[in-house]
Amino acid sequence: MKRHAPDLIITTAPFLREGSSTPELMRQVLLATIPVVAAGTWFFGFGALLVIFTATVGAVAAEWFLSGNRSGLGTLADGSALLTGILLGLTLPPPIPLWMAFLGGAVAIALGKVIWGGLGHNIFNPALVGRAFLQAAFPEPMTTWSAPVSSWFSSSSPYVAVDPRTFALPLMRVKTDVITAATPLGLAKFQGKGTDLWSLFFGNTGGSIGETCAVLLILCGLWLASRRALEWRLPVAALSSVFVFSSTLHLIDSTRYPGPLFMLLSGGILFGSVFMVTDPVTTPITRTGAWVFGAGLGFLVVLIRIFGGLPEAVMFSILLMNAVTPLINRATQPRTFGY
Amino acid sequence: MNDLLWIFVSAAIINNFTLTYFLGLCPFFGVSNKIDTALRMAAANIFVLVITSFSTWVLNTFVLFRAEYLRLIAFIVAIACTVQFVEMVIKKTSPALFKALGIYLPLITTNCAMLALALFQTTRGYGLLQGQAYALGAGVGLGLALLIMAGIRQENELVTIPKLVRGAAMNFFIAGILSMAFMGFAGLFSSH
Amino acid sequence: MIGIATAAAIMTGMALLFAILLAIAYRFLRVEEDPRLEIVEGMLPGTNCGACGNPGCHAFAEALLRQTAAPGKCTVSSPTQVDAIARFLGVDAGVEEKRVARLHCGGGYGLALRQAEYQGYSSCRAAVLVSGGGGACGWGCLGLADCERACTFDAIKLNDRLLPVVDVDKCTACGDCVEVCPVDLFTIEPLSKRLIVQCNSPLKGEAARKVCSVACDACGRCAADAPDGAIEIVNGLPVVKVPSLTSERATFRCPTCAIQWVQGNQFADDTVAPLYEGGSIASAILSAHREDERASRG
Amino acid sequence: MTGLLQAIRKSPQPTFHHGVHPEENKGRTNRLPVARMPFVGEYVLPLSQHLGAPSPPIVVPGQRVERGEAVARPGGFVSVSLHSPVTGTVKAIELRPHPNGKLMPAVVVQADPFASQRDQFPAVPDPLLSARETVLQHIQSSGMVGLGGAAFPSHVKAKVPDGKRVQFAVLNGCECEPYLTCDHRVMVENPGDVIRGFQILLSLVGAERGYIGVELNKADAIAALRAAVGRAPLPIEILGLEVKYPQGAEKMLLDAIFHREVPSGKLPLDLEIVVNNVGTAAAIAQYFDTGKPLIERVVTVTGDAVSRPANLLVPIGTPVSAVLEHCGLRQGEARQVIVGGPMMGLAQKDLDVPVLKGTSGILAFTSETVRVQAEMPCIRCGRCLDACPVFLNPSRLAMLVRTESVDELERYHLLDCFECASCSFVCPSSIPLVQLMRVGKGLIRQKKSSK
Amino acid sequence: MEATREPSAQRLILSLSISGLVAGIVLVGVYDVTYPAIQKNRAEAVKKAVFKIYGEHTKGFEVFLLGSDHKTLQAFDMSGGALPEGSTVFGAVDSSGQLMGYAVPAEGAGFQDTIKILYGYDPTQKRIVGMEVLESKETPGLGDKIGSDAKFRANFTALSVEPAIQLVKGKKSGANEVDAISGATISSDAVVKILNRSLDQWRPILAAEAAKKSGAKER
Amino acid sequence: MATKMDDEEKQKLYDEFVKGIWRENPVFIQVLGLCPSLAVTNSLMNGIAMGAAVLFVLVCSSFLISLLRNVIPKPVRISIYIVVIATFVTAVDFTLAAVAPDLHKSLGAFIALIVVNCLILGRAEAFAGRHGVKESVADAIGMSIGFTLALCLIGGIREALGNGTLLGYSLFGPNFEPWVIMILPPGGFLTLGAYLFLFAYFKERSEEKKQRQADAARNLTEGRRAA
Ligand SMILES: Cc1cc2nc3c(=O)[nH]c(=O)nc-3n(C[C@H](O)[C@H](O)[C@H](O)COP(=O)(O)O)c2cc1C
Ligand SMILES: Cc1cc2nc3c(=O)[nH]c(=O)nc-3n(C[C@H](O)[C@H](O)[C@H](O)COP(=O)(O)O)c2cc1C
Ligand SMILES: Cc1cc2nc3c(=O)[nH]c(=O)nc-3n(C[C@H](O)[C@H](O)[C@H](O)COP(=O)(O)O)c2cc1C
Ligand SMILES: Cc1cc2nc3c(=O)[nH]c(=O)nc-3n(C[C@H](O)[C@H](O)[C@H](O)CO)c2cc1C
Ligand code: SF4
Ligand code: SF4
Ligand code: SF4
Ligand code: SF4
Ligand code: FES
Repeated sequence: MKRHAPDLIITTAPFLREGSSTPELMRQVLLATIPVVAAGTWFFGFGALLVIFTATVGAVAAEWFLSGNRSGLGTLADGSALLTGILLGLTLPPPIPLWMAFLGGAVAIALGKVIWGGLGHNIFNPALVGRAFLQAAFPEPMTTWSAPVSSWFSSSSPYVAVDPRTFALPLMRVKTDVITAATPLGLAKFQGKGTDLWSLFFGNTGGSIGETCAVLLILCGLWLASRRALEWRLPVAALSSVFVFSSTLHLIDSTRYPGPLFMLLSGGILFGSVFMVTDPVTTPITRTGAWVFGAGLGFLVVLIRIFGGLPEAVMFSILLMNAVTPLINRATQPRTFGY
Repeated sequence: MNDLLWIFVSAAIINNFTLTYFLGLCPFFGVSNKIDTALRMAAANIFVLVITSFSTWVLNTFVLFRAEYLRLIAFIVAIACTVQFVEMVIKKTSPALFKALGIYLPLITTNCAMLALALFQTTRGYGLLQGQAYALGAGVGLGLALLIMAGIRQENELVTIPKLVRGAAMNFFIAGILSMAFMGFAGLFSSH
Repeated sequence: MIGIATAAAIMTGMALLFAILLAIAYRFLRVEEDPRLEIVEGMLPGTNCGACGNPGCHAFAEALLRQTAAPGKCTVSSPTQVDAIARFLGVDAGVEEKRVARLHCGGGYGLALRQAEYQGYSSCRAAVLVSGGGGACGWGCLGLADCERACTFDAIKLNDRLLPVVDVDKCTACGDCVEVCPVDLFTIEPLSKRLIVQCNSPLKGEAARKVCSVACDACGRCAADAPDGAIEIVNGLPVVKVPSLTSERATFRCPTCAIQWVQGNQFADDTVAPLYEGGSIASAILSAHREDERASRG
Repeated sequence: MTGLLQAIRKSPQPTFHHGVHPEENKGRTNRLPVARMPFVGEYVLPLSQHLGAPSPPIVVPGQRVERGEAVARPGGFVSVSLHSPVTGTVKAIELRPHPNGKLMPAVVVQADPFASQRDQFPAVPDPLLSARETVLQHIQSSGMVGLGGAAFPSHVKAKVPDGKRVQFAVLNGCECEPYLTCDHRVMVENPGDVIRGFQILLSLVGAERGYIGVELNKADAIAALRAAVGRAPLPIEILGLEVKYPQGAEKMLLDAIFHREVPSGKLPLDLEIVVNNVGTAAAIAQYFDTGKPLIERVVTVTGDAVSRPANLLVPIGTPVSAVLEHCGLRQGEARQVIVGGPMMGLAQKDLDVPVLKGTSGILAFTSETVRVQAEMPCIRCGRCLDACPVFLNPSRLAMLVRTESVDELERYHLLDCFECASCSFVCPSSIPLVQLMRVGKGLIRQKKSSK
Repeated sequence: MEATREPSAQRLILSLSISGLVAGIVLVGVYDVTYPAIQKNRAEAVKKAVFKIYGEHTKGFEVFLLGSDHKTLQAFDMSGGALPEGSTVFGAVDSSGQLMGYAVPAEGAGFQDTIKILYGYDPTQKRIVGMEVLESKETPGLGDKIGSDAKFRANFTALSVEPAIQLVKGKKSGANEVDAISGATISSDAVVKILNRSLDQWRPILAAEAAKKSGAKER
Repeated sequence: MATKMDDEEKQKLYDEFVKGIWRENPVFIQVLGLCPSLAVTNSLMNGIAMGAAVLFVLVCSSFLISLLRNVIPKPVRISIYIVVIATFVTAVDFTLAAVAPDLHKSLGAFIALIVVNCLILGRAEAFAGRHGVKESVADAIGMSIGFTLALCLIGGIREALGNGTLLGYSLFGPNFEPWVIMILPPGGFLTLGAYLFLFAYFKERSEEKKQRQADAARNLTEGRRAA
């Protein structure tokens, strides 16, 4: 019987596997970003697409050069670097200089992922590390927003026209007096002005490229959940927590504190909940942990948005919760059977 | 009361002693490799900070009001002295507590955070209560940073960090990212 | 000059207070510790390898001070370092004969029969759990380098046949490899012991040879050729009873080269006839293993 | 949406928490009646086929043995006899490959091609009328072990230690492993034997009530058992359980039936329950009916590399290669041969290994089914935590094993892992988690012994 | 090893006391030498700020201490060169020795940390006439514009404090309104809050003081 | 004979001096005295000033401590070191406030905090307290130069990127977009981390090169032997 023996493969059980693989997961999330990219382009013009593309190139280039495996596609094959780049691009303001987008992508991968040892090892969400770096480095460009393109064909701001700031030379800025817009949260915080919920719902407001269209984000999230590509507890916990904390404040004083619907539909909370809170690597592994993470996130978002200096808090809150995720994981170990 | 709260929150998170003031970094990097150690160090820190705040306030108010130029030397001696005294007392009265916290006390004596606390509370003219709030905030902030750092470092031990950044470089990168994250707290409660 | 007076008063007062406190502390709460301990520990290599039989260098230093151990027990320190410690403590160095780890398997790639391809966690301890690894011999080296990784002194490198070669200069006889090998292939032997049986399989005769071309088939020729009683066949394997044999005669008639006269490193000169031409494949596999390992361990 | 719905919906059938739903793949064999495997030339009987002390041989090479004659005696209390499955001569007692990958001592019996291979065996007393001790002794000398996989000597389980009592007995008819259908066929074809065997066990342990847990994908088995139970004197209940792996693991089964957890490090006996496999019960009944010791068992042979899958009654000691050949192994196409089920079985490198008392299946797969995926880093997705029926954190345990943090491993309860492989099954990064668990257990053992 | 010999307690106490004594004496020496320069620097810093607020006509400044009744000001003699401790305001004096207005230090929480400012206040017109940032840790390029941004500073050249100072974004319409720096609304807001809070304390005092002065002149 | 002794001693002093500059650089290698290294280095000037202050304090205190090391009783040595150091620090503090008030303001409390800088107390305890005056001073100078060097490297990068200037001179022209993060706290951590990474990288590169050369040499000799 030894005739065919050397062909045999020996491995440990199990000899069956459930379908999905990690690269496949990444592919599904990538698919889910496509409509969001499209919407961003629709609202903010061709320049927005350029920004996303450049951020992605930055991330992919950094991954390829730094990850130490440059044979073939190397670690790009799993698609996570591509995803990081796109997600970073989607959280940037539309008129940001391209060189900053590129730098952000590179920092996201270098500081957010490669130094930790690559996929799966990082504690902080790489895309948000990149964004936080940009925000701290270039606070002004990172808080300068453009208004949504009013019409594709109008002569004043057609969607093919790109904001001159976008093409600033590397390390430089373009000094022009351009029209800027405020985000709904900025308007609420600093000028006490509201934005109507329908605009928020359909995304016809100022803001980061990918965050404005609430309805699309909700649909993408539901699709991902139905494909079991994300852990539904995390976004549900985060959103409910924002709801609970903001309603409580709203009930206390509705003139000072905005209502929960506004809090949920404005800013990056929906985008973050669908695409970032769900990053498996940087969020708790335990199910109880997922609830704790979401609750903490919502608390921080409401705290900083309402009592903090900044109008928006999603990025910082996610990073802060990422930081305590190892502690959450430890504290929420499930009770072992039979103990 | 509001004032005390702001002093506390400011010292604990907005102007975190470790992550935005760069105080007590040596022990911060030194003992943040295990959650357990970090917790104890944090407890010892809070304890000593509160005592330091008190003793230097007493010193400043009743002894040094006429001799500003002796502040530094007097504070440092006072800190060293109180810490040593506390250490002795703990050692004598509760060996268990000493084992849990005492071994960190010498580390704390020569920690910038203690002296900085004493100096800051003096230059800011904090009264006794404000000083205590400040010390408590600073201690909580140091403890928070230590605990988070320890959690992350202990997690990192389970995976392979690239050789070139393993060790000190990685710790600085982590601290850098944490420091970026803590920037989110800027301005908290300042306009309310 | 009121300033000077105040300053002097305050400073002296504080210093006094401090000094008194310290004096009290010094009197009542001092912990006795032999000051030599720190010095001796500083002179030790600090690798905490345990080769000396103590749980780490600190414990060894304590043992040295108690004089329950001789400095020479530390096999990591160079002779001059050992000497320095001995002189410092005023004791005999007690240098022991150098011992090294020896491998009892010669069935590397191309020599021992491989029945199946193992896939999974690249580690001997893991592979042995899967049908005992892909090799036909249940006692042989699995070639997945657990020992190489375990050796803190970088003394082990797998060769082209995926067999671990112990660098006798670097090996400190710490025994980590002995402990880690799931098929117990290493023993610690005096360097002067030259006759090494490079097989661990109790199979005899045809059964043994079918599995591995360099297996000991327990034919008994080595025992017959060695001085009386120096080698004995126990459980299908020769046991060298007299470690200090000076003649390599016992190896001459071994049909499978399973017993070897080793000087320096094992497998240093390719005394084992390459029965299969597997060198290049082996190195390909080796590099694949290394890749895997790098991928999984970074 | 399915994931969401699943989480929200509370399952109506009794079951345990967590676990996985592998594809069943039972369709090719679950309607095939048990057939007899023809005799072959040589039988290999490893002396260690059960948990416990190996059985010392009582024959010498060259000695003639009858079918059903003992060739080895129990090596202690936790040990059983071993019988020759054929009439023939003892060829040798030597090291032979064992399905666990090692070479182990075995009695090799050369079958006598001209012998009659008797069907009559020495008579045994009626178990319901004899003294408990006698019955137990007979069970031991019949070579009876659990046929559910672990091959634990049955008489040991049936002997309730002094000071303990047993309230319930459970028969395990889950057969949650995909592909396997041997228990299924036994329940369908010999429900009477199962019930009678169970009655013997119930009276031996003094239980007041019996339960048979069967997964709902075996409706015909449930029906057959229900029909057979009507005539039984002690109360026996047949329970349909949700189809989920590893329902058959006894701790999970007890959780499903009684909603009680067996404490860590304890046995079902500590809950005053004993669990046996349905096949074991049937074999006990058959032994007391005919006097035939445990010399053959039902084995499912399937997988895409065999052209004639079957449920075979195989004499113990038959080489796996012969069984596969009988079932039409696609020579040259088989890339993986597994003894046992696809979740817990062992891959074989040498097909001359024998069928053992605990062998419930032989699977042969071609490269189409054997997908060896490259391992990726753990992305901490938590699916393994959701799968693990004992609520461990396999992801963390795997990392701890790789870094050899033995103390932490114990703190995270590695020793409670029973290697069901649910975690590896779901891991999207193809991490060999169970294997790492086993390595980790080795590390703990090593550390304990070096202490 | 010699170190194991135990030094006597007296020696410990003695050596520490001596070192303390020596240190004290040395420090007094250093202090005496540097004291005048340091005080001069402090006064210089105040002077510079006052100059910036009141322009080139400024000649010098006077120092007033809040009296123990918390209601009246007392002139402080600066001939010693040192600024006093306690609540102070400064008076800007022109070349004719005429008091041009007050310069009031104030502080409060900013975006990052405490912001310290000095503002010029004219009690008769109830107007702020200038504002200088003495110390802040606001973000360079954003929050620190409160000290450097000309447009923002221009808000304070003639800012009415009645009924209170108001922060607006974009269009400044009222005399009591301050236009926020875009990108640094928080810091701008902080300055306004600090001013309002400080004015609450000082307005009555300075108004009374001014009334006293003008009354004295008229009389 | 005598000159030989001198030479040897000079060599030893020289060794004590250089080691602190690179081989045992307090910041990059020993990772000590971090607080000021990060807190004040948002400009090159601050780095230089801090370095100078540390130089003064470290040299003076090392001198005094090594001079008195046999007189100081062991149990109170740390306290006395602190008193000595604190005296010098206060002196520097006041002098700076008198001479360069702006610099004094931008260094803030960190001048005072030199007292508890782990580097200084560490040197006092580990070196000056156990060595002669000459060695201690050589060591102190070397260490503080190493410290200053590190502060300048960090401060230089942070000022250049964070402000577009070096010692106040514009580097990139008026349209430069400053990287504000560099002068904010995270920039300090990240810059030091990046330096440590770069050093590790170059060290590994040079080691690899050495290894390759050694291998090549070995192959050469072996080839010869074979031929
Ligand atoms: C997922 C996500 C997270 C974000 N997190 C933050 C954040 O933490 N802080 C922030 O200022 N902006 C964040 N943004 C951008 C904001 O949502 C928002 O557009 C901007 O902050 C508006 O506030 P501003 O007035 O600073 O200018 C985030 C965007 C997304 C999509
Ligand atoms: C993961 C796992 C799955 C198991 N599945 C079954 C099963 O499907 N049927 C079964 O009878 N025993 C199964 N067992 C074995 C049982 O736990 C238990 O040992 C057995 O039912 C006892 O009966 P026995 O001694 O008669 O074999 C399984 C064990 C494990 C660990
Ligand atoms: C790194 C960073 C630093 C900031 N620094 C300041 C600051 O010093 N002062 C301030 O008022 N806001 C600061 N901000 C807050 C934002 O710029 C915020 O969007 C702004 O206060 C809102 O003003 P706007 O509505 O005019 O844009 C900072 C934000 C970031 C991300
Ligand atoms: C559901 C899901 C969400 C993800 N979200 C992010 C993200 O927010 N940011 C990011 O950099 N990568 C994201 N990734 C990709 C990947 O997990 C990430 O690059 C790792 O953190 C890198 O180790 C996501 C992946 C999945 C499957
Ligand atoms: S000697 Fe042992 S540990 Fe080393 S490679 Fe061989 S099997 Fe593995
Ligand atoms: S691990 Fe083995 S080879 Fe390495 S030093 Fe220890 S005994 Fe020698
Ligand atoms: S193999 Fe162990 S860890 Fe994995 S699911 Fe089963 S019991 Fe849990
Ligand atoms: S299933 Fe795999 S990838 Fe997911 S957490 Fe578990 S080990 Fe990691
Ligand atoms: S310099 Fe070391 S703790 Fe601050």
